[in-house]
Amino acid sequence: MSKRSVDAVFQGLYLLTDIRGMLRDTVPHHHLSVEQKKEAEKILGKLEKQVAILKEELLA
Amino acid sequence: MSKRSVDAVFQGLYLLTDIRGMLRDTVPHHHLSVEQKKEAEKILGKLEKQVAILKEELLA
Amino acid sequence: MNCGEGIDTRQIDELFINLDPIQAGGRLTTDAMKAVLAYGDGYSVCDHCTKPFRLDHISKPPLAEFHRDLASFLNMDVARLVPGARRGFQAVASALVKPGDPVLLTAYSHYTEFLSVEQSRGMAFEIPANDSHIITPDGAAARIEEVSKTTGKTPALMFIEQVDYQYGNQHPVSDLIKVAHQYDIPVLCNGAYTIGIMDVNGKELGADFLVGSGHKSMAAPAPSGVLATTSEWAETVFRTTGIKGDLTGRTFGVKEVEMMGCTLMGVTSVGMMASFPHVKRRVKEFDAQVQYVNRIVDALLTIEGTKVQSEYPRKHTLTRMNTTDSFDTVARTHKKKGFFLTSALRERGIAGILAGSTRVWKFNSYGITSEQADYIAESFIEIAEKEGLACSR
Amino acid sequence: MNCGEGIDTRQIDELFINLDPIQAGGRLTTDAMKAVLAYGDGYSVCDHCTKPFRLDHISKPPLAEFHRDLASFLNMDVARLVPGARRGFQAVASALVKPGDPVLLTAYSHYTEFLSVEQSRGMAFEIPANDSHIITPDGAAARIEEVSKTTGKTPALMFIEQVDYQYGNQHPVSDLIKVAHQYDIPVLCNGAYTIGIMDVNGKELGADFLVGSGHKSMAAPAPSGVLATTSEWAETVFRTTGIKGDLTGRTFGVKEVEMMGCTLMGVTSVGMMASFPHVKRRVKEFDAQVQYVNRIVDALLTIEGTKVQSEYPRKHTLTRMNTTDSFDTVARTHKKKGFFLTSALRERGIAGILAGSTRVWKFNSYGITSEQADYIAESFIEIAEKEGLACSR
Repeated sequence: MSKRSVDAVFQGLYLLTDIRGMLRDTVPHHHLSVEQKKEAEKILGKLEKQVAILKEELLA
Repeated sequence: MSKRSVDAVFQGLYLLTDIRGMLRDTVPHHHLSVEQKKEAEKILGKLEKQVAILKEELLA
Repeated sequence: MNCGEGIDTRQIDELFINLDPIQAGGRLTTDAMKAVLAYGDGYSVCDHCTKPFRLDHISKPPLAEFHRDLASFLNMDVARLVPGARRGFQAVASALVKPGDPVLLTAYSHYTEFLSVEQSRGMAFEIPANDSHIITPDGAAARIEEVSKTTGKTPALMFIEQVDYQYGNQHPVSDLIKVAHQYDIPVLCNGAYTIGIMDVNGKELGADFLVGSGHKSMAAPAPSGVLATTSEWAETVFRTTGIKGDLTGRTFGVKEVEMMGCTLMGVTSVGMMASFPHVKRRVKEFDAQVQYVNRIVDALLTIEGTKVQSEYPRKHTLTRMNTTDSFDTVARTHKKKGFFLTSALRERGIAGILAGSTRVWKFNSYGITSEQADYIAESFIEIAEKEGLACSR
Repeated sequence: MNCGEGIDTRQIDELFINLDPIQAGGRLTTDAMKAVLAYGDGYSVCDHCTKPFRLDHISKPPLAEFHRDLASFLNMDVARLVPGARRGFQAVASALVKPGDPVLLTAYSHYTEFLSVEQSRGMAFEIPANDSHIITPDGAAARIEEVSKTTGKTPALMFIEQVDYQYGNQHPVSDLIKVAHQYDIPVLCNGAYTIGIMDVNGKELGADFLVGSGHKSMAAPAPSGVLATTSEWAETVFRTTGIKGDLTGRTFGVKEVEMMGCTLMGVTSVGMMASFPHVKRRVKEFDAQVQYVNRIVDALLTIEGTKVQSEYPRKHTLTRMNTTDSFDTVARTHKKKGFFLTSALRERGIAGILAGSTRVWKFNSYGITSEQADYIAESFIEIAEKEGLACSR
């Protein structure tokens, strides 16, 4: 089994949920503060890593 | 408001859910068929696009 | 974008400030969202269910601990999860009210409280409100006396709302309970608009039963809720089954009759539980929320002809306005008619007020930030001024 | 990986073939997963609720249509969503059973059916099973005669399981209902293990009430379910409220007493609805599922000493095995004791059988593929052979 890909799917879902939470916090204009932007950058960076793991695990 | 980023978050969540469904269908070994691999590749490609949109929208 | 055939993706809370009267306190925390996606499957919390096979005994996920924490959070002895506050009312009424029994409710009791009485075949009697839309101890005492006399029975149960759904007013629960207890009437305090939003202390209130709503005020999916009680009443409302299979001799362990056994076996209980640490923190920050709603109401009151029908200054975020003499005068000639107001709000990213309302309408600003409060306040004034209404700011 | 403080992410269905007896049919479809994440918030389906303000009238998301489709899918006249099958039993018992009324159940009735009788203060009488663990029309007739004589009353209601939770056996529902109707006894058919998995035709069965479970067999989150009935009985079990606020004169519109008004106002109803198109298709493919379970049972039966306690060949995927004379003989000396079997299965990526079971245990293979069926069958034999049990393949 590929526990690594399962973990990556959940991590990915959770990271996107964090972005979703950020969008909710900033309705209606979604103006992110400098800090929020930093946070979003970090989250999206991590998300890219999970996508890379999934490619590695599933497409190999 | 950034409807585009909201859509991207949901699209991203849905695409990861499709991958999750694929992992569920193939327990316990997650051996994907050629077709499933193709499908997974398509999904992960779309997912990368959504992540790119989010970067564009949120980090600009 | 669909999530299933013909089901549009819901994005209200991602795109708008949502002032919906019943939705504001039930919006999920991000932790709850994560829990919901991990525990969506039916019976998802039952993986590690062992003897005695009951939801509140499951330790992984930590439901047993959550049940204990909930009771202590409410300062009550015992708590159970229920599929919505209404199912808590139903359980208590079913256990306490016999056919023909008089039951006291208030002029602002929710329809589900009435339904629970109707289902138990009790007789409903309302305690009136005073002119300020508050249920008073004197009113309660007078009604108890009257109902006891006319029916020849002491009421079997009294329902009171800590904050009611019509005005969002706070009622003197502790004093109301004292009155009821003088007549030995047990009291169910309906905390659907308070538990999970404000600090609620059951023992301090003197409540025999406290009922809260997960989806209304505890940032949880529907249907969910909590019924908490004292050790004394737990024996009645959480009594375990005594029925037996007459041929097989089967008995059914520690399952509780009024709970119908286990209640929330998946996404609902885990959603509530994931939000709970946040809920415990947010009840301490309710004062800020009250400031924000007052800022919005104050802005609305600068619009000539506008009245607030809820108690003022506001003590709760659920608020009832009357704009018959302000926004409704615009509606009479506006090409969008009564829809101009909610449509103008929507253009500004504000949703949740019943579409078409310009006379009496409610909003609930729970969960907003200080900036959002200012933005909402400013938006109302902007709309009013644009439509030529006089504003006194 | 946590989803909320102290709540571990659940990955059973991503990592294992899950044979859990109660979970197999409640596993979400991917559409339901998407719906669950879009509609997680409390009261999420109420955005467009307008007059007459009832869940089954909401057209966006298409709950009104879903209610109609559900009734037609079951070939019944009216259907309502309920928070679990148990709440369907409760509604029917509450509407039909008066204190002291005799009620018929079967030797395999679920505990929640008993609880519904207990809550209505009825008296429970079981219809016995025959030696093949089937409830028979003759047995039912004899019991009706006997109970009517001893209690002096015709039973107010009869519960029957289409497929029971103990053996997963199919009972002759249509014939049982014919018997009950000869005595004018209304019948509730419990389809918790059939509705959403097998084709169920209420009118063909002659059922007065059909109850299904969303989280057990309709790929839906918990708690969810369906109660369907005929036009005749709808007037009783879905009667609308008649209670009135005696001072305010308030009435409560079309809210249904036994439903406690609206039932599933969010993630649960939308989850059910998102899975529904898939459910409609999958009931047509049940034969394949029956083939797969028989393949697994056949493999198990090649292990010397193994018995199947359910009817055989299997007609349903829920199956009860007895391995006291096979796997349990290993357990007696194995260093992992009774846990060797479930542990060996787990190592092979198979989960869901009660940990430590080696005597009588149940599994439910619903939802697997042909390849997975072979893999499970092979795994059991492999484990048996590894532990030195004789296999006749």
